[in-house]
Amino acid sequence: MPVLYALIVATLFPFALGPEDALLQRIAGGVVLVTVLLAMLLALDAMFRSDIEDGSLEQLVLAPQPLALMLGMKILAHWFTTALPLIVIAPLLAGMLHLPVQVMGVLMLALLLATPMLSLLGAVLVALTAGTRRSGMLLALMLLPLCVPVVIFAAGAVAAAQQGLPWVAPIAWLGAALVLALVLAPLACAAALRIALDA
Amino acid sequence: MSKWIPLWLHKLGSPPIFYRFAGTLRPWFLALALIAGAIGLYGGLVLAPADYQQGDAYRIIFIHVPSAWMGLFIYGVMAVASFIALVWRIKLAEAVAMESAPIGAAFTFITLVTGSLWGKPMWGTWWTWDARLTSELVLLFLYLGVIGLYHAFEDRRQGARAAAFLAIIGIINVPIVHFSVNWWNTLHQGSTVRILGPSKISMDMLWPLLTMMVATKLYYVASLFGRVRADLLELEGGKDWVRRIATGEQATGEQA
Amino acid sequence: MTSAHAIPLLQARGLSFLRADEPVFGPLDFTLHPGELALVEGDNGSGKTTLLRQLAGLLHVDEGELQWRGQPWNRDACAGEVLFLGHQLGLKMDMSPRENLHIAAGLHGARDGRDAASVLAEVGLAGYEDEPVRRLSAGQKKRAALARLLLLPAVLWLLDEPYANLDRAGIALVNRLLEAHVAGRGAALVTSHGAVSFHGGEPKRIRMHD
Amino acid sequence: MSQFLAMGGYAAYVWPAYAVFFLVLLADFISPMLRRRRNLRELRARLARQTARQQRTASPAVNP
Repeated sequence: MPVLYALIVATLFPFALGPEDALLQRIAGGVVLVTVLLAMLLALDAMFRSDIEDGSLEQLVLAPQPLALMLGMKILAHWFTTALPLIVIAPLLAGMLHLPVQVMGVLMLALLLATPMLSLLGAVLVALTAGTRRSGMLLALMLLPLCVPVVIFAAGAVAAAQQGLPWVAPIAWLGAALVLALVLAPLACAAALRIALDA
Repeated sequence: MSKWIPLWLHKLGSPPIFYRFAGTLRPWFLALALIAGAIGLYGGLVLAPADYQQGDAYRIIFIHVPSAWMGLFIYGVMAVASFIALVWRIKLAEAVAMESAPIGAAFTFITLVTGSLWGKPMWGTWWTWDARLTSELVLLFLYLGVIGLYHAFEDRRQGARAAAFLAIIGIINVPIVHFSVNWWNTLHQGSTVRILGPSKISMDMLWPLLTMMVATKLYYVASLFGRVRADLLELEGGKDWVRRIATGEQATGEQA
Repeated sequence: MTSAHAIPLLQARGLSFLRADEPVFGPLDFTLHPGELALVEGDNGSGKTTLLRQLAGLLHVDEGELQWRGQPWNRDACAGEVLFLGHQLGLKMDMSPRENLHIAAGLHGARDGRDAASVLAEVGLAGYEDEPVRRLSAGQKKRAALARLLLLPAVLWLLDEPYANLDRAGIALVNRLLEAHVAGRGAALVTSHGAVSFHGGEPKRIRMHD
Repeated sequence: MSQFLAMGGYAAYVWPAYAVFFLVLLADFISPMLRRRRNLRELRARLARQTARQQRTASPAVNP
């Protein structure tokens, strides 16, 4: 479902901007990144929704296991089911927009580092909205400030590679941030969930 | 340390005590804010000379810079109050955090609009993706997220706690955003125009600016007190002291 | 029935819950020893579910005191010893009862000598072990959730309306489970509107309204 | 005075900026006062309803 959404969005860009190779080539990296981000946002809302509705989230919270660890596993599963398919079709999207083949590797690397960040950050916010009814728009509003740095560095790496500049620094920043998020986000997610469910 | 902080907070944090305390202080803060504001604006709009480069357009600085400073300052206050609210579950801290958010959002909004009105004659454009402007925009979104999350919950205290958590995440995010936007600007070689360059600011311009900064701070306290008072009446609707205020004010006539 | 001087499993003093400063219930005082069953009685909206969620640790304790085995209640002390069964059954609809039990046992551990197949047979779901829960009837879903009680090694059961959706045989099943649990020095708090025919001695009664 | 209002030709930018500043802060200051008034009015109405209910339940006992 997110894959289809990403495909549709990426297809619309050439129609809106004209099929001019040079222009598409210049924006391809950014378009693919933003498209992937939006597609992930679409699926984010559902991360805990069904677990709240059928009561299995309560059972998870009450289980005698570290909640952060279990939520970390849930986030990992969510990343596998939504982000990984998007990464798999990313070369296709980039190809449609004529991204140079040499840059493709950097794009994939940036996506591999940026999408788990988005899953982790998104999970914390989704946990915060667990006690509310509908949260789609609110989630987007809350996620935007948090994903600005991720988008900047991921797209920055691709842009730098495209201009023939060194692209390792932004990738390294992304990697460092990801390591930090891997440790902290599940803990924050557990705390947020307890607040939102009022435990 | 860990003992007396909650004790002291609990005492002043008692809603009826704070309600009276804020009620008596609020007019004073407002009066001082208006006086300082009048002095600052007189100094800024009348006494200070026109800038040799920017002419009179620079006079927007006297509201733009204090507002920008307040946007950040209030976010800091909100984050501290949020932390206290989450750790010690103090109702007043929740009210302070949640009622700070709209004021902070108002100042951030003012910053963006006045910055835009200043930028048009100076840069020739209403908006530029400059590091400071972009950070300010992100700050506005952070405020809106906090306000939105607070109102998304049916239970107000639960909403306050969730939004307080978001505020704390946000304050970690602010420097990261600023850093990344700076880096992004160097990468894309965007506009390097600076309104406030490293140039020295003359004394005639500096003192009105500082006075305005004091005025906005005083105004913040006055506005916050008013908001928290309204909030406490709402939160404590079932309590006796609120009922007494409700029935008492009917006799003496309504006054804010 | 039980020795009065033994440390109670659960003790509440002046326990109440406030929502927007309006009391939902309480103040309540009660004790629960191992081997005791307590019925929580009250009308709709009297806070029975809220009480159970609070005791499970899903809601915070603002006013009053709650002790677990003589110590102030905390989440880690009673984790794994409390089993909560609420209105929502906590079953994954796309999985079979067997898979659902495997998940629960993975999180909580299982009682010695019990496995998913045997407890499912005991609650009357023999032959439905591998059917997706989605395709079971409401009563069968309830039974699949009740199977958790048999499989997991919890001391205190918090059962919110365990009789809902069950037929006569199902109600008898719940009573049988409760009797066996209490006989094995377990304890349970049960909310219910209807009369309960319970043969393991007179249950305690906790009234939400006085 | 008119020279002051002209702001060296930048009046179209300076005065709107100040107008926004004052209008936004005015709205910010007035909204909690209105909210407080409304809440007190609602609370009074609720208290009045409560006493009315009590009188209604009390009256049949006096006058059976």
